[in-house]
Amino acid sequence: MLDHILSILIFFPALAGVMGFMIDKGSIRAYGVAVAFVEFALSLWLWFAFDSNVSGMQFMENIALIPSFGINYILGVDGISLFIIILAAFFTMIGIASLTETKNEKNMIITLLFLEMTMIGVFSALDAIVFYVFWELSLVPMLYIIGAWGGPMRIYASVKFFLYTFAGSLVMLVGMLFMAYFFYQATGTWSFAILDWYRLILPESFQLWLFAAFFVGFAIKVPMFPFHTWLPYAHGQAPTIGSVILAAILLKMGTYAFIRFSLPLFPDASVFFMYPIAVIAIIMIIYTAMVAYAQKDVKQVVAYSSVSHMGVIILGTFALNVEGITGSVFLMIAHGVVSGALFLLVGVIYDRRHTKLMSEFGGLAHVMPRYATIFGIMLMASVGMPLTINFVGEFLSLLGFYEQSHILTLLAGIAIVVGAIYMLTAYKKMFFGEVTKDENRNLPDVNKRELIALIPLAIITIWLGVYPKPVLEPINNSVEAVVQLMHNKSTTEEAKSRIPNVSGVVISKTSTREAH
Amino acid sequence: MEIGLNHYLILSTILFAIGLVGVMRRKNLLLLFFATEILLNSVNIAFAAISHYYGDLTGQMFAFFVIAIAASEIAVGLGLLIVWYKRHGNIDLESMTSMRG
Amino acid sequence: MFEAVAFYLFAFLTIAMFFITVTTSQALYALSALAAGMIFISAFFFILGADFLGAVQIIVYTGAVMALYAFGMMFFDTTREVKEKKGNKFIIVGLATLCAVIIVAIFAAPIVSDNMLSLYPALEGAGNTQSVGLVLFTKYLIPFEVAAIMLLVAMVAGIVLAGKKMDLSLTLLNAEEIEKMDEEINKKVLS
Amino acid sequence: MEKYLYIALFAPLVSSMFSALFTNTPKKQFVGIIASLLIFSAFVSSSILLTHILDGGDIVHVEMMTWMATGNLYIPFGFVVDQISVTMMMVVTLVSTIVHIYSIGYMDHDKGFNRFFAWLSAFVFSMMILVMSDNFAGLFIGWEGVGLCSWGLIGFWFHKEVATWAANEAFIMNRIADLGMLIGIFLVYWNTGSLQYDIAFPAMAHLDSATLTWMGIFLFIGAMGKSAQFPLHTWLADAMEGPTPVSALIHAATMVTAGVYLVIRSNELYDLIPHVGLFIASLGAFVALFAASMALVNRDMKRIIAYSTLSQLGYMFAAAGLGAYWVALFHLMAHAFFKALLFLGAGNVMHAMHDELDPFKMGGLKKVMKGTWIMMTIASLALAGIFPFAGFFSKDTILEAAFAEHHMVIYGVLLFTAGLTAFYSFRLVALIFHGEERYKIFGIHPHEAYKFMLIAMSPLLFLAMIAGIFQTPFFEMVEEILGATEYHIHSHATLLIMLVGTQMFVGLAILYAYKKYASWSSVPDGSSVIENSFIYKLLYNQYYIPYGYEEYIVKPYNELSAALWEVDKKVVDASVDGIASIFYSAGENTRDMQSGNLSTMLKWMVVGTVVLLSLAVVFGLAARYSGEIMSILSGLGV
Repeated sequence: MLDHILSILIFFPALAGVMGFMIDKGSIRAYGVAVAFVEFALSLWLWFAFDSNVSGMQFMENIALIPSFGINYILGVDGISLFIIILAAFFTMIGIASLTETKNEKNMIITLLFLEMTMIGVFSALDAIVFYVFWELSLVPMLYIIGAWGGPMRIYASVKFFLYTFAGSLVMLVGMLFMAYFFYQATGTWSFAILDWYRLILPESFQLWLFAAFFVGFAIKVPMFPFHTWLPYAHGQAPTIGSVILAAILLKMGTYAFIRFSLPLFPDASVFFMYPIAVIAIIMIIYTAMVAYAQKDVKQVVAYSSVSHMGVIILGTFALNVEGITGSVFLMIAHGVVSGALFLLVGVIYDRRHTKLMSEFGGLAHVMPRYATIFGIMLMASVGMPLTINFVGEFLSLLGFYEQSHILTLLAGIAIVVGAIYMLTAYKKMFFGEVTKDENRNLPDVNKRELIALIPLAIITIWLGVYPKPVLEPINNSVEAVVQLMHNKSTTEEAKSRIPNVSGVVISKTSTREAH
Repeated sequence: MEIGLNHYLILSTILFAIGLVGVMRRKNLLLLFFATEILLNSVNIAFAAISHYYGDLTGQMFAFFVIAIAASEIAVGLGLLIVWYKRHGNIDLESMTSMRG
Repeated sequence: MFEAVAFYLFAFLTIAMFFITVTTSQALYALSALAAGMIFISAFFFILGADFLGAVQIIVYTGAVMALYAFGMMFFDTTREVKEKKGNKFIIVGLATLCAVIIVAIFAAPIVSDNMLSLYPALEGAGNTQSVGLVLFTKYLIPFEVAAIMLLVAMVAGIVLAGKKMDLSLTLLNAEEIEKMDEEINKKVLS
Repeated sequence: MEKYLYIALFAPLVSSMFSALFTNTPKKQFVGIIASLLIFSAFVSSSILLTHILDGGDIVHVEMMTWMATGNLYIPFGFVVDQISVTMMMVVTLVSTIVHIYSIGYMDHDKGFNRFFAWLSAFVFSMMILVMSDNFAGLFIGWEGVGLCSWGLIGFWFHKEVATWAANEAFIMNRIADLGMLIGIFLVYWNTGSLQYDIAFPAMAHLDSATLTWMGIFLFIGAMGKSAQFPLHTWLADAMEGPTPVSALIHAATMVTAGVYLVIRSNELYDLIPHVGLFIASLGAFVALFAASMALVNRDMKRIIAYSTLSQLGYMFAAAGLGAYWVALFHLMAHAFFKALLFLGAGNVMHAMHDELDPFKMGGLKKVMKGTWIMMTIASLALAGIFPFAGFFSKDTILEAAFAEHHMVIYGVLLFTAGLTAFYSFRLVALIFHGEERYKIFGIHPHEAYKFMLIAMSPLLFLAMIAGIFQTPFFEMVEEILGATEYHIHSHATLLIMLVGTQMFVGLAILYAYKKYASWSSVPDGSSVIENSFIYKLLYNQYYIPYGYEEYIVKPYNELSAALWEVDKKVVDASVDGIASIFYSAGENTRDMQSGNLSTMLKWMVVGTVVLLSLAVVFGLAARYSGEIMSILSGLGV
């Protein structure tokens, strides 16, 4: 079973989703939770069985689909993707568990299970076509979730979301086809397997164009400035669960793809584009943070903060060294947990008051102390308080990029200031002061169902902040392999000097001190 | 003066053009059908001529199949026309605007 | 020489007939001209040595298809003048001419015509019925069968589409029943 | 010894978590008592560690577990108890124990009693991490942790708008400085390859001076924020919105001294870059004077003490910048004692006066609050540096250090500030405890604080009086790690003149303050000549700096944010929508083609055929004559 655990992970929720059509409306929720729990347990088993000392792919599966064109169903997982898969399973589980009363609950749960399939598929696919298929498929359930359960402008938001990301990924597809064609030219055989592509060394001019093609697809998904405007609409209109999954997992596809495709395939182009992308990332960080500060709607604040944090992830990715990339992968997980939790928290208050405007709140700390506490923890995680999960990722990302550019890191570091500004202001508006609105006086505090979702997130936030090693170590090993690959593949002098040679450095992680 | 393939091709083209004129200006569907017949026949000439000059029967085969397709097209097309006529009392193109985008 | 005369003669006739077909305002004229044009086209086939095709042309087009059209026209009110569309005739003719000129230009272009003529000289004996049969029932057997099935399907479709209420005969119905039927038809039309 | 280290470190955490369990329940007296006991146990452990160090024992160094390890980066949770950190631990645990006990009384009637202890103990824990960590990352954990707790405690009464505003201001301003700190940490890592003190500092000796300068500057920026140095000082005065025990613990004794601690901890770095040290010293001297000047006219009791804290932090930085690290650390310790005492005394007064803060509305309180009066007077004497109280030993040494190092401007400024310090301290004491009982106008009936609160304060009183005798043992303890020189003016006569002169100057300032304010009888209403003078207004409005920040930073930031949001909607998003609408309108305009009229469609079909055929011709020609076309194009220079 372990040989096919990835396939099982991918298709179990989909099959269960199909079966879900036959389940009675009343018991669909229990069914959904059960399925998601089994899936999550499987993903934990995957982690358990995962050998964190191996840097390469594990649990590989390979089934030929169209052998003449080298399209195969190849799956595999390494330290980079492992935790995002677990995160996807985890968020689907708590998402379904904490689902508040919605119309057509059955459809929602089945859609979520399908979405889970596509998400895990994206993160475990090692064939470009399979990857692309899952990548595009993931749009459909999300489109449905926003379009069917969203706010008043849901159609606009969902269509915008779909077209935007779809347009980007088409360019990416063209890039993939060209890549396969170049591979064919070089070797005489067709292959869409990413691991095969890794071995291909392209001349720099080709790399630049292909990098750009892939970049468009990924950048829109991330979303990077100036392609970010679909996100606030999508978040603003999506139901809570949609926002949670979107922020926690779907956005990570873009940054994950940067590490899976752009960096190892085009090391020279990555170095070439490092500064422009870093500048975009910094614009993202500061600009969206300021826009977030101007928002009146708390969900938009969280949405823009999402973009801002994604900027740090991008920056860490393009640090092109082990510290930065490890940090950015870790920050993906961290941001997933924290922003997912923040969206859940916004959903909690939205369920009670049916508004997200901060001016409608005020003094909530008096009426909902537990809610305020959990929100406070997540707020502090979001602003990057040490010993919370976000700090580890942010610290490592910025630390990594500092090697490349001092002044840009200084600018990017403004994130921790502006982040604090909008988050604290939002918190102050919502929770502090006297209770001014009568409607707020008798709001019930978070109930058990919401706590089921929020408490584990809070625990993870602190736990991985204090002890990130179990997650950081596998990521680190895989990232070292990626960086080494990039160093070996790079052709230009600049790239050789920018990308460190990992194997040449004695890894001093297990110093003598740790022995005792 | 030797009649070459080009002659036939030009003839075919002229007939095709005439057919196109008919297709474009006819409003009555029945007469439009006539025009399509002209188009098909013009192509048939080209096929037969090419077949002849290349010494390959494939062209004739194609013409043959074209004829078969034309025949079935007319059978179905006329049937549809009759149904339409029964419904609407005319077979004017102008009345068929339900496909308006 | 004889071939050239025949070609030009039939070319002129075909073009004239088809021209009448697309320009006349009388449906019957159009039908007659079309039938004549078909026959003239078969002449080309004979000139080209495609005897079987010529025969088929006459039988299928002039025989079957024209008969079908003739029957079809009985359903429609064909006595009145056909109204033509208003619109710029120059555009229509211009477009068609342009299309034709381009095609001719392509074929007449040295690169295309050279390739065509220099490669294959005409072969004697090709196109007789026997060889057609040989090819048709060996190489093109499956398309042939498919075409047959298609024709069958088309026939069935034609009957089904056109033949609704064919079991009723106006001559056998009395006046009231006919009126009732008319009303029903009208209702359908209105709805 | 490791056992005691862990107790000292984690007892506050346990205390915090225990109290946090009861945050949603009504006040429970035992929460405060247990929290105090746990902090006391941390104090006892620290004392044991201190005796261990004093006895010449080894430095206690433990590595608890790995925190972050990736690439070449390796950051453990490592803790070290050496001479510096044990001093800080003593200060922190002692003051916090006292503040905890005091708070049981002070927060007696507060709804958030349990929550208060959770935050307060969390603060102690963060502070312990800060001072005990053996690497910069751990320091940063504590650094941010104290910032967080300070945010929670300043905004403790979160229903008050000003309190939450001040909390956010403090947090954000600290964040600005933390950015500098973070950059400093990055610099340390990429240049020395480690964040461990014992690896990084020795490695610094081999670096070039430009890198070291930047390192020193960025780390000092971090220190500036935490220690509220100019220009990041405004949060400290506003932070006085928090409960008074918080002011005593965080904003006087411990957290604000973290910056000084950082500079002292990085002494090996700053020794290598004396020019940065001189800048630090100059800034310190400037802040000392600057803050003291604002304290002269302020009419808010707590703010006056806050400015005095700021001024004293300036002294510490001046000492640290001049390389007299041990003097800075000693003054830090002594200052913690008497300043905490002063704040707690002020807390008593506030309680008595029903949260009235204007000393002009008090007066004559010594009759009803004898204990507090004595304590505050002695604390003020210590602050002013009168022999034989604690301040005399610590502050005078700073002056001596400045003199000995031949920085006469700094010396002069610091000396002058000493006079100002004495003046404003006794202005406060005189206004509160002497003169007419002006509070009667406002119908307030003051009463003395609980006995046990006064008893809890007494250790501080004791230390404020006798801390001076620790100077020599302290010096002996820290000299090996801080490589200190004893600052002695070589000529005894000069020393004597200096000492006596300083004492007389300070004494005169005190007498002048008493003379002017001890018999004050009215509440100023803003009409007197002095209140309308330019200098008074300037000082009273804190040099208009908060106003300037509000006007030139906060408001533009708000406006810029709003403008950027508009940009986001109207430019970035609209351009995307514009592309979409081009397609949309193109479709809208071309839908006429699809009129549903078959003959129109047929016409379009023919048009399409013509276009395709033409393209075929064009491409055919292009393919045929590609060579010629290329040559023509190249001839045109394309």
